[in-house]
Amino acid sequence: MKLMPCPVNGLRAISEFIYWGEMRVSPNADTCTDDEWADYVFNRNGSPGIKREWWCHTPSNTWFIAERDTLEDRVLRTWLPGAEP
Amino acid sequence: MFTTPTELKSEYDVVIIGAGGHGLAAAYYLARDHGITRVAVLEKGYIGGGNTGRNTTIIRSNYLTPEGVKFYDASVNLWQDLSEDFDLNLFYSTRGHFTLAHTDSAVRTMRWRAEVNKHYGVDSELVGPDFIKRACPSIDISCGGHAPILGALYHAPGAIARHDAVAWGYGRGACNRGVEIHQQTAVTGIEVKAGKVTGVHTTRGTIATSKVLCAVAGFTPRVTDMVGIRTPLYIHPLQAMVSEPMKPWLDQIFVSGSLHIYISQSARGELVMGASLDPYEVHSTRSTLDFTETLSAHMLDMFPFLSNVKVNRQWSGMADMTPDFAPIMGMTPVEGFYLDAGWGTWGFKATPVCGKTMAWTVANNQPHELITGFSLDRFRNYSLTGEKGAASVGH
Amino acid sequence: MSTPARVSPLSDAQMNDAARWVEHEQMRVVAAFHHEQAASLNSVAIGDLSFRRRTGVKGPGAAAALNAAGVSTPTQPNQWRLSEGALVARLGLTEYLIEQHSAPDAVSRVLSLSAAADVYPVPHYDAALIILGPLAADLFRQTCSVDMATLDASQGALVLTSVVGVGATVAAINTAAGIAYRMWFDGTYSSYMWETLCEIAQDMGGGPIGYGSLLKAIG
Amino acid sequence: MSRLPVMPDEWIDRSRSIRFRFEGKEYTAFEGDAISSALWAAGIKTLGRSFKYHRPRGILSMANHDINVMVQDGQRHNVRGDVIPVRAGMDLSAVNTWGGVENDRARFLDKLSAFLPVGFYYKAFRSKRWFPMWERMFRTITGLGKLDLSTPHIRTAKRYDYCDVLIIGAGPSGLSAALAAADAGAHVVLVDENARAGGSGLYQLGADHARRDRTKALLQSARQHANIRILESTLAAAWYADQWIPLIDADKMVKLRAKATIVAGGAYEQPTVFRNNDLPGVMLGSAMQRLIYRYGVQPARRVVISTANEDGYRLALDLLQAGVQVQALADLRDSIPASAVVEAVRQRGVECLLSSAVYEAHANDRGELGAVTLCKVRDGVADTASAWRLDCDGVAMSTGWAPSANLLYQSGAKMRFDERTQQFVPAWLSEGVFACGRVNGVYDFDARIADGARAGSSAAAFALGIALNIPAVPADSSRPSHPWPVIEHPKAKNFVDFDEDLQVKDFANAAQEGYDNIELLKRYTTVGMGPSQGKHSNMTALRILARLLGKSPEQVGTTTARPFFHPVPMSHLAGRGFHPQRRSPLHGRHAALGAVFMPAGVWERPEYYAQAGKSRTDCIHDEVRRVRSKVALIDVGTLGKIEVRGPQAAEFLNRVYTARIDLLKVGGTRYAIMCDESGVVTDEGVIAHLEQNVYYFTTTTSGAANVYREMSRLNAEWGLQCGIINLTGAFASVNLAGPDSRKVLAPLTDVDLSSAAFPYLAVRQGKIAGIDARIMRVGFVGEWGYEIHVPAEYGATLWDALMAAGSTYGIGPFGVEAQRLLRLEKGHLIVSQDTDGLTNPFEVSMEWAVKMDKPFFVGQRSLKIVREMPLKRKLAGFQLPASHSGAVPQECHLIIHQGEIAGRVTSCYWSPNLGHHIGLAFLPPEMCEPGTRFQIRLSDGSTVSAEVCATPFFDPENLRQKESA
Repeated sequence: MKLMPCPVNGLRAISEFIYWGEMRVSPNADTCTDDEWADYVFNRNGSPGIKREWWCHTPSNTWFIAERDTLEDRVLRTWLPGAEP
Repeated sequence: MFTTPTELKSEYDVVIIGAGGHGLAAAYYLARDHGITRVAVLEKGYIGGGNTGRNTTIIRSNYLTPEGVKFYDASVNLWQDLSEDFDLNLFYSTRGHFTLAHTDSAVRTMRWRAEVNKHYGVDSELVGPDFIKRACPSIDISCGGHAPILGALYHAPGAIARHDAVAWGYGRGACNRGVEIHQQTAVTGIEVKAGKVTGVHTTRGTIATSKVLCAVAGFTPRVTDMVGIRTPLYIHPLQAMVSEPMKPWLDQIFVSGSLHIYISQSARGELVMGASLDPYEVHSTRSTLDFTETLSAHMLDMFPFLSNVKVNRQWSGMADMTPDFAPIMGMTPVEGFYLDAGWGTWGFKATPVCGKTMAWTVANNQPHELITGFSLDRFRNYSLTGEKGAASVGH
Repeated sequence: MSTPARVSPLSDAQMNDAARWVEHEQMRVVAAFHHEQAASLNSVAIGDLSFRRRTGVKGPGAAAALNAAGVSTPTQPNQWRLSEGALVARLGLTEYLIEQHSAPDAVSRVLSLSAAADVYPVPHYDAALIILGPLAADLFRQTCSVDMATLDASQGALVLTSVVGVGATVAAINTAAGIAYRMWFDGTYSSYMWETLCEIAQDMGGGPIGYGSLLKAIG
Repeated sequence: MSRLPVMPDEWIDRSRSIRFRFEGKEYTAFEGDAISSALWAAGIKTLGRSFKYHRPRGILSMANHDINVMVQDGQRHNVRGDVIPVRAGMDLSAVNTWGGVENDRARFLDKLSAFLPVGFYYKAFRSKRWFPMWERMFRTITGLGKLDLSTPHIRTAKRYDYCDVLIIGAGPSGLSAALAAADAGAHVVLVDENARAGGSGLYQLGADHARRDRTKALLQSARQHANIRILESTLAAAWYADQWIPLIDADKMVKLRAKATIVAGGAYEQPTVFRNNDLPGVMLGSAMQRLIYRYGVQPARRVVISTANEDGYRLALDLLQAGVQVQALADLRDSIPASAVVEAVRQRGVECLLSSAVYEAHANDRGELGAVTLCKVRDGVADTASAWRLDCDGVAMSTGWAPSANLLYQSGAKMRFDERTQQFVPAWLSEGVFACGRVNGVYDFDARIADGARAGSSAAAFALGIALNIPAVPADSSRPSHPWPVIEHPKAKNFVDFDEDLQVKDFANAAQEGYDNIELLKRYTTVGMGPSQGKHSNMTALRILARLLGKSPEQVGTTTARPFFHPVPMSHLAGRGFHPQRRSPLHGRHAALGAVFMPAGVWERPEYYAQAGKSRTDCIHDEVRRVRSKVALIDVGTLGKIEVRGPQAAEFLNRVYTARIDLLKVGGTRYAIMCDESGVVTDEGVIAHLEQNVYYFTTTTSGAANVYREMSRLNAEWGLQCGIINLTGAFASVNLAGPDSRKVLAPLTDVDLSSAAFPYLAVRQGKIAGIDARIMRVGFVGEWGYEIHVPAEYGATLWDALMAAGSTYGIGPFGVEAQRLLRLEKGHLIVSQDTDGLTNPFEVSMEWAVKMDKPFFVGQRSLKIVREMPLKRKLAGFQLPASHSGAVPQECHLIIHQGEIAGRVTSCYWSPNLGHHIGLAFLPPEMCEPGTRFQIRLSDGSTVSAEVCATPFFDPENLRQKESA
């Protein structure tokens, strides 16, 4: 089974984790247009590449960021929010 | 038989990206129904090598929304005659399709689907455990006591077909009408001038054209990026596996939302089995062991006697998913760029009607009435289609 | 009014096989099971320690608050140690589980922690097991993807993982009966967990043991 | 009988005879015999029938990777006869025959084969009218073994295992690799699919004992090495990401996590393609050697060898030593390098013909091999003028090999075609993956052992992260495979794929039809799609296609190799099958009270409590009446229970819920809903402000896990100063409801229950029956009541105390169904039943719960957009006339207006308190005025007329929750 390095719990089987999706920064809700907001809510960066994603180690409820190559399914590095190496 | 064209021409009326079932069907109907034959189908791999050749070939029209039901029903009707159209046996085999409900909320959803289906003349019914047991006496209705079957949506017209043959049939039909299929030809870029498509760059040279149809399933985002269109599409692998051949014992198609499994038996006697989407984004067709483990465990809950059956082969395809589980079809903000995408896990069954409606849309440069509900801009004005309803209520 | 009875989350699951009960900390504990095998201790035995009182705290200020209360905390994440007669387990970075070990008051002392800033109490009304015997690590090889044999009890090694599909905290400890594993998990999974683990243990020639034999074994 | 004298390393125990049955006849075997070896020893040669033409088939490989001999063994089907050991009392029959292997009635298909070319089924029976009939016929003859529907659910002890270096294949190179890795300090697992380790080193001998001795020495050291575990009869079925390999043995799957993997699986010998190369008696040279050295069985009496490499000559010596008469040795090559082996064969007087091959095999009256026609052959074309016939009962095919590279391909290896060895060899291997021996293109015996040592050291260095000096490998000049082992024949039946009965011409036809890409060719001809996955056919197919296209094998490329390497039983994959299930701390109490449980996600909840002699509906209505008239108790412990504490707890909740939590006073509660970013309602709950900066709230049962997880994620993003604690499993909770609820609770608690001290929608903390409790006065069911939360370990004690205290007031339990009805009478919706995946708060009249003036909450911005759009639908209450009789609307029945779908029913019950049916339905906004009549269509197509009415249906003023004046 695929392994995922949790920043706190170390290398674990991917079945212990939940994938949330790519980190997305919302536009300023007060100043953005409706279209810009809809684009943020619905549209995604669907092409392969190196992405920063939210993952959670469920037994410990640890949320962290994984930088992952979605073409090769290779995890490059992981870190806790706000603690980017 | 196929003809393999040698050279790319410098110009075509229409360029179709992707020689899977959808792309070839569109080419076929463009030529047959609209007389448009200066068409190039560009394929980076080989004919039907994508999700067309990887899906589990289930054909049904028992969807939830009016848009969905009408659309797929049109597709099922087209299917019936393809074998004779193509002079090629597609093994279109009507087997009857059960979507099992293991919870009362799932039963509600099945009733909802049945009622909508019937309203549009589609043959579906909510049936109880006794009916299921009569149709397939070998099934364990209690599913090992873990998830008792409370009922099912029974869709008599549910069918299976030989997936490769569908691509080949459309491909041959298109070739015979003058369409060119260029395999091992990858698109590297799309020329857009003043918001209009003007050409296509490929690994074998550049082509001038004013109309491009994108029918590449899991590769769609890579192509839409070429024309700068944003979509909600996200790509997750969908896996499947097949057993060694055995004497036929399973006549129907069974799907279980709660156990996340589906199964049918092919004409070769193999059990064709699948499960739900992989839980995270991957853009390759790798296989995982976890998939076969979970699927087998759930399969044995329903059919314990499969214990000694051996799994021969597993594979995977890339499903292009949308937030509302409905496709994205038709025009786009870029003039001359047409999209047939978002087919996720259910594109095969829609092959004929997609080809027909997309051909019509490309030929007339306006969306065919059957696909207006699937336009890309529904995600701009918050008017998603309700298949999502089924998904969530079903949980 | 008399102190109310505590009920082990495992009692439903143990009811039918229980031969004798004793009471510890206001909780009925199975002293001995029917068909209990002394031999279990030579393969893998499963005992219920849910009666031991537990509590927890988490938050950036948790460690400081515990230390201030005289409870010393493990230096490493995912590590346990004994302190003030309690087992103090550090779960991840800033969460702690405190379980009464020899002295019952350690837990009450933590319970009475004044709600300091960045300290959040985490009640632990969960299930607690001990798995011991030469095949204990082997039981986990059928139930968990983490190799428990690599946990060093003398270092207070501990993992938060998934056992038969349920989130669990597993700690390696040394006992008179050799290396053993403590396991804590959400009590609402108790029946499923108990039945599943016992079935596997029995296939391996072991099974559940009552508190009687457990006490003898681990001292 | 054709048993040989005892062989030094034979697998059989001649002191132990076994009796078994095959096709109705009884036979004797020795312990350790494979089914095929036992039958062959008994002189039985027709052991199976082919998949498509039902041709008689005998032994092909004896190596587990052909399906000539597949038998039914009771409930086990498709059992590989060439490797599965005979057990006493087995009652076997060949699969895929009509009326037995000898007189298979389907053998007529062989005669029809001319009319059944490849892909014939695509061309045949395409008429819509005839297909179903034809298909029925097809479905009766298709498939192999027969599934026994009475097979029990077999649960296997699936397990995890770990090692530094996994080595697949315990032949000479694998053994040498294992020793090198183990000596370097690595923990090694060495697996071999054969019953015994040693591989070709113990049967491909050319009567050369040095080989055997060398191999046995390696094996001996490996068995004694503390760092090496040898697993025989164990198959590495696939390679998955991060060195994850399923090891399959007879009764379980071991999921092995390795740090490095060495593939040392050797190579499969490939059939020579000539007419009737599938007759029983024609087999691979290595199969003959396995029969001799493993089972002490003489493969035939008079053998013709078709060869193109030194292995054929080695085989000749092995045969001669086994007393077999070698009639002739036909070598495709026109010159052969001098070698000791060749010399030895010549000296034994064996006729060695160059530029020659078996042109055709002839069947005897039993349909088995009786003779061959030999020809001079140039580049696959026979000079029939030179043809001469030779009687024989055995033909050995030794013209080449294909590497066992499946797992290498799965691991992402890039392969290149090597001209000298005429096979694909690794050009690039993934990190931590290594190959040695034949699969690596090394054939010379000594070189294989050296190559193993190289791979072993390299793998150990990688796995342990240490530096080691890597031994060199001597050059190997052997040429094991012939580029064109294919002999054309006008009458065909020269088989390329034995699984699928594919002949040379089938490939020509396919290519001619335009299926001229290796993947298309595979799909159209189905080459390699059979159970042996092309191990004996893919390479030849590739050579044929390359010829047809005038390309090199390299240019044509191979097809993708997917798991599994060898078929794996579903029971092995499934293991025990874990199904986690949660139960409330009160489960035992419910069971004792006769609860009928229903699944609710991972939970089991009491649907209702059965009473002797009463229908389900009557029981539910009794429970409803008890709540309305007396007092009753329900377990609501499955609700999510979460606590948020800290200075910014209110701010946090303000952001995740749509309500103004910051305005909620200590001691108060508030109903609140939660939306996702698109403004869709995702969850609901009651939020209680327990103390300064301490909030405790409930979520839906199904939403609990997700809500907690998403809240944790949001705060990981926001970094607000508060802690989120999931108490779902830690607390038990019940709802005590009914007019007498206060009387029941009063004597048990120190909390002042007067409505002045404890008003509606307030929360209090205090003791009940000595238990610390959180008590909320909420009214989901519309009665005076208390929702009580206590530590899980006190749940049962609390339940008992309340039931005891309530006995004088006629208290009883009520279940989920009664609660659903009661809340409907109050018009309360249930998220995910009365809402769906697209429902926004305005569609369910929740404007009051959505504070758009807040600075921010999840979904707010989208709701600002949605609010400006016209509503598409609204949830409204409806009722049927009290006079209504007959069929009743059910949830999700449709509302039909002017022939179109106008909406749907989301809830509908008969209310015992109101005496008529009530429900909720989605309707077009213009149809939501009370009094509007509409039509509901039932499943049978009939329609029922209903009328929109205001909610709550029952006690609209909520008087029952207030102190009666």
